[in-house]
Amino acid sequence: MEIKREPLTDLRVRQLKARDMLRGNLPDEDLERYVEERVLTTTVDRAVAWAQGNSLYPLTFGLACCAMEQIHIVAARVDIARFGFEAFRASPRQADLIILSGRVSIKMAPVIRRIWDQMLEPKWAISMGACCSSMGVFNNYALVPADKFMPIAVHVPGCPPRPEALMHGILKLRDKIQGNAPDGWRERYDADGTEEVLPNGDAQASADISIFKAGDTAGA
Amino acid sequence: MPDATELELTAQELRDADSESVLDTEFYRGRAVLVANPTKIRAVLEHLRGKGYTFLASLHGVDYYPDEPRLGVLYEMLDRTRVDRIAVKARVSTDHARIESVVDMFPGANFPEREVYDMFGVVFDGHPDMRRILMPEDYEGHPQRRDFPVGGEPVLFTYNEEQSYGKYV
Amino acid sequence: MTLTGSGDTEPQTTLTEDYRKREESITLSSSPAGTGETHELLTLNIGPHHPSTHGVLRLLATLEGEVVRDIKPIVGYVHTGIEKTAEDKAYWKVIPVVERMDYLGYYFNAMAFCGAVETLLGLEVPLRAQYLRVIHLELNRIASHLVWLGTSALDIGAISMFWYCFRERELILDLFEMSSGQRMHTRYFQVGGVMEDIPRGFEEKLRQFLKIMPPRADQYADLFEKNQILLERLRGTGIVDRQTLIELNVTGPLLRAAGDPWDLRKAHPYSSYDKFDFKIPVGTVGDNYDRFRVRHAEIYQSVKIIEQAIDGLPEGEHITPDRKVALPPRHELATSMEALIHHFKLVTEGFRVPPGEAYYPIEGPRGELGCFVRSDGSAKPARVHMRDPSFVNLQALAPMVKDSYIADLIATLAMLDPILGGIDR
Amino acid sequence: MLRDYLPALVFLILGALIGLLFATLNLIIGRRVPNRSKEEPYECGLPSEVQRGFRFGISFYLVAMLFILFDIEVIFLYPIAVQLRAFGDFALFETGTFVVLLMLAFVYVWRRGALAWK
Repeated sequence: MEIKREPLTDLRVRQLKARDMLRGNLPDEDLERYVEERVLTTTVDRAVAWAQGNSLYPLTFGLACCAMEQIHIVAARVDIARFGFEAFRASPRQADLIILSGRVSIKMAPVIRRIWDQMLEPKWAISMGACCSSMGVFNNYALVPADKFMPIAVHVPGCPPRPEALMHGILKLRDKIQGNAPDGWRERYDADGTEEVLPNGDAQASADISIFKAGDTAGA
Repeated sequence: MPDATELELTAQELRDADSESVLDTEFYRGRAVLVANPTKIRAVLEHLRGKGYTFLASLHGVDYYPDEPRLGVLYEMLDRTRVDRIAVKARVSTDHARIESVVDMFPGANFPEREVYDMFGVVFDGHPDMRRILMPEDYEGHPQRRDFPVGGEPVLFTYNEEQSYGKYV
Repeated sequence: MTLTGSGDTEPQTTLTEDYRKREESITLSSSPAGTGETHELLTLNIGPHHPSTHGVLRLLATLEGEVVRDIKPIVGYVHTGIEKTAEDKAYWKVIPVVERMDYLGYYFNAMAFCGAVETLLGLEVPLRAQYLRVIHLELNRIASHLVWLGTSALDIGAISMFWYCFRERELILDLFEMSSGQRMHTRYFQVGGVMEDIPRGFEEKLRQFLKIMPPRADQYADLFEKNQILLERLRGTGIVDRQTLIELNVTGPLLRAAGDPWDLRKAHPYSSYDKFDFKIPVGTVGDNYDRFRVRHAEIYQSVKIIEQAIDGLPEGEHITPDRKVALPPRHELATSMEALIHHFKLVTEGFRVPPGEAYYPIEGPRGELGCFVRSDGSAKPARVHMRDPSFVNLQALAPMVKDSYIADLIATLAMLDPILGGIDR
Repeated sequence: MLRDYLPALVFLILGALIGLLFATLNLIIGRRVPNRSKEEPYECGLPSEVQRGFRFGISFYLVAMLFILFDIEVIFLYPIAVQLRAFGDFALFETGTFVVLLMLAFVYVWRRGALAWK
């Protein structure tokens, strides 16, 4: 069911096309393509995205103090079951969301990378807490920020973040999955140019990271 | 806590048994410390155990960086009947960082000794499983030593962007 | 005859390949204990990511069928180099770093560190601050026992216990948030006392909590005692006699469950614990069921301590009046020049501690938590070491589970209540 | 006569069809991103150490056999339990002897200690 879908250019062109289509003076093959792009694709993609977004199966994965707050989102007050995410799966084969709750040490980094590889697509990762996103309070030899070795979808700030903050992070991930991602703070405050350029350029460092050399293991 | 005089008595007893087993005694803020000769550490601990200090509360390493001999191994002993605490300190230098293990006397010292080896590089002779416990198995260097860099990434501010860009602290 | 894993040698990514090479270094020297016939021994990884290891603990279990012959805990998967970072910070900046070690007993870490620095400074903490510290310590002990009770009952199968325990823990975290503004790692303890006095509504909210806690604890008991499967799983498993536990330097509820009433709050009272009367729950047999009963009874005792502390809360300073150590109150800055100088000195460089060493042990929820601080006269500690009870108690896991089933291993590990943040520091 | 078996047939075909559909749908539509670690068995996040030539202890086999034995017994009871009133009290005695016989077997196995894990 390979669906050919050329990118729609800008808004104005789409509006004019829609008006022609409504007035019926869109040429045949244009009409054909127009309908094909509109009707068929959006429903399949949106339906799949809607299903995935609303039924994330998180992995029972806790590292350190943030795991305590992660447990709290399952408890009674900030109940994750309201959004349908309460089925915590223990095995990476059945989970599609890994919440890195805690500090990632250089001994744990390859383990997390392996669990991430063993999770089945589509899969997302939330890096919860300051230690995971940016080595937080412990900027030292023993820690690795998570996005050095894993593609992270949502960073939840806080040390540890409140359960409601993690809940907000998961809901923001749901919006991201369903296509209408809320724009980040850079777009909202048009602060482009402040992107942190990593020393080795690409944000997703490859899986083979040289984490075991002494002394300069900083930043892995 | 044993007060200063009792500390001196204990030190004197140890010296009678073996002249150079106790090098020095320190008494500061109610804490009695016996500075023992690293080669005689087992005899000192055995003697203290005889006196009633049967519980080895803690065993940890300290790096006295500027003054030699640099690496210190501290044993916090506890006498549970009289609720007394006394500490024994053994100082070893970095190039000859070896000391006898006390795991057969205090089985609870197994993990702490491995941690002191892992963090400071003090090898405990006679330890059943002398391997690193906290760092990855093949990690070179002993992180807790004072000359080991704290590591971590330099926080990139606009003012130090150029000089600290890509370098590691 | 033990089979260590070599697995097939088809090409791997460089990461797993060198990881595999490194894993080779774990040699299993233990010979199978008394198996008689040549049974196959399976080396199984109950590894860092496992639902019932209460954190990233890796157990290398040598199994013979369902029976555990030997177990080797491998730790270090959440090692954060906290003691190294603490050497790089001013004294009052070390508190938030040290609090994150044992992340269920954060008030205890802060108390141990502040106690050690106060003995080094020879500082006397005002009585009101001591009482406030006791209140928060005991609340934190209840919260830590609730997490233990909730998650370990979850491991053994009594899933509903989890929701009951975390309902009360939310109330306790509300109290922490009220007094210090943050649920966890509150940094409420300062060297010399507590950060701020408790707000107005704190007292009657605390009394409200103290009124509902004992009946709620009875509910946990009903959930546990009437569940025959749970009792069957806990009674008679993981027994270790008192003498082995003392030789392994085990302290805390594990030792008290084996019948030894050793509790530092009674044996070596600190921070005005001698002014409260409370009992020390002690077990008899020393099996998993006793460990549950000891910790469960400690919840009631903690409630009793808090009641006496809040009733007898004395008036007075909430922190030491010595301006060299404690920040002057804000309103004083506008008027007095010395306050401004002290404030500036404390905020920029922090206070200096005369050179010396101190070891300050306190009774944490898992055992004796002692903080060793060495100062070299500067404003940064030269060495901070935390003697963590879980790190030493973990060594007692091997004798507890030798020749028992895997199911008992899971129950014993749950009742051991290891906190990997404290173990790996 | 064949006609009144038609609903059972349709039910069978539909069941098989739907089952097959669910089983294969995932393979057809699912996005496949193979990587080396994904093929390896999941072993708590570590490179797997599964030894090829490992033989399980005999006790596992024994427990499996006993389970099958007593499980089949329960399966036989289902149809009777559903239509007990229709079969009348003859079926009651029949199942009674059936259960008692198996109870004897159970007691024998229990006394021989096969249930206690060695």
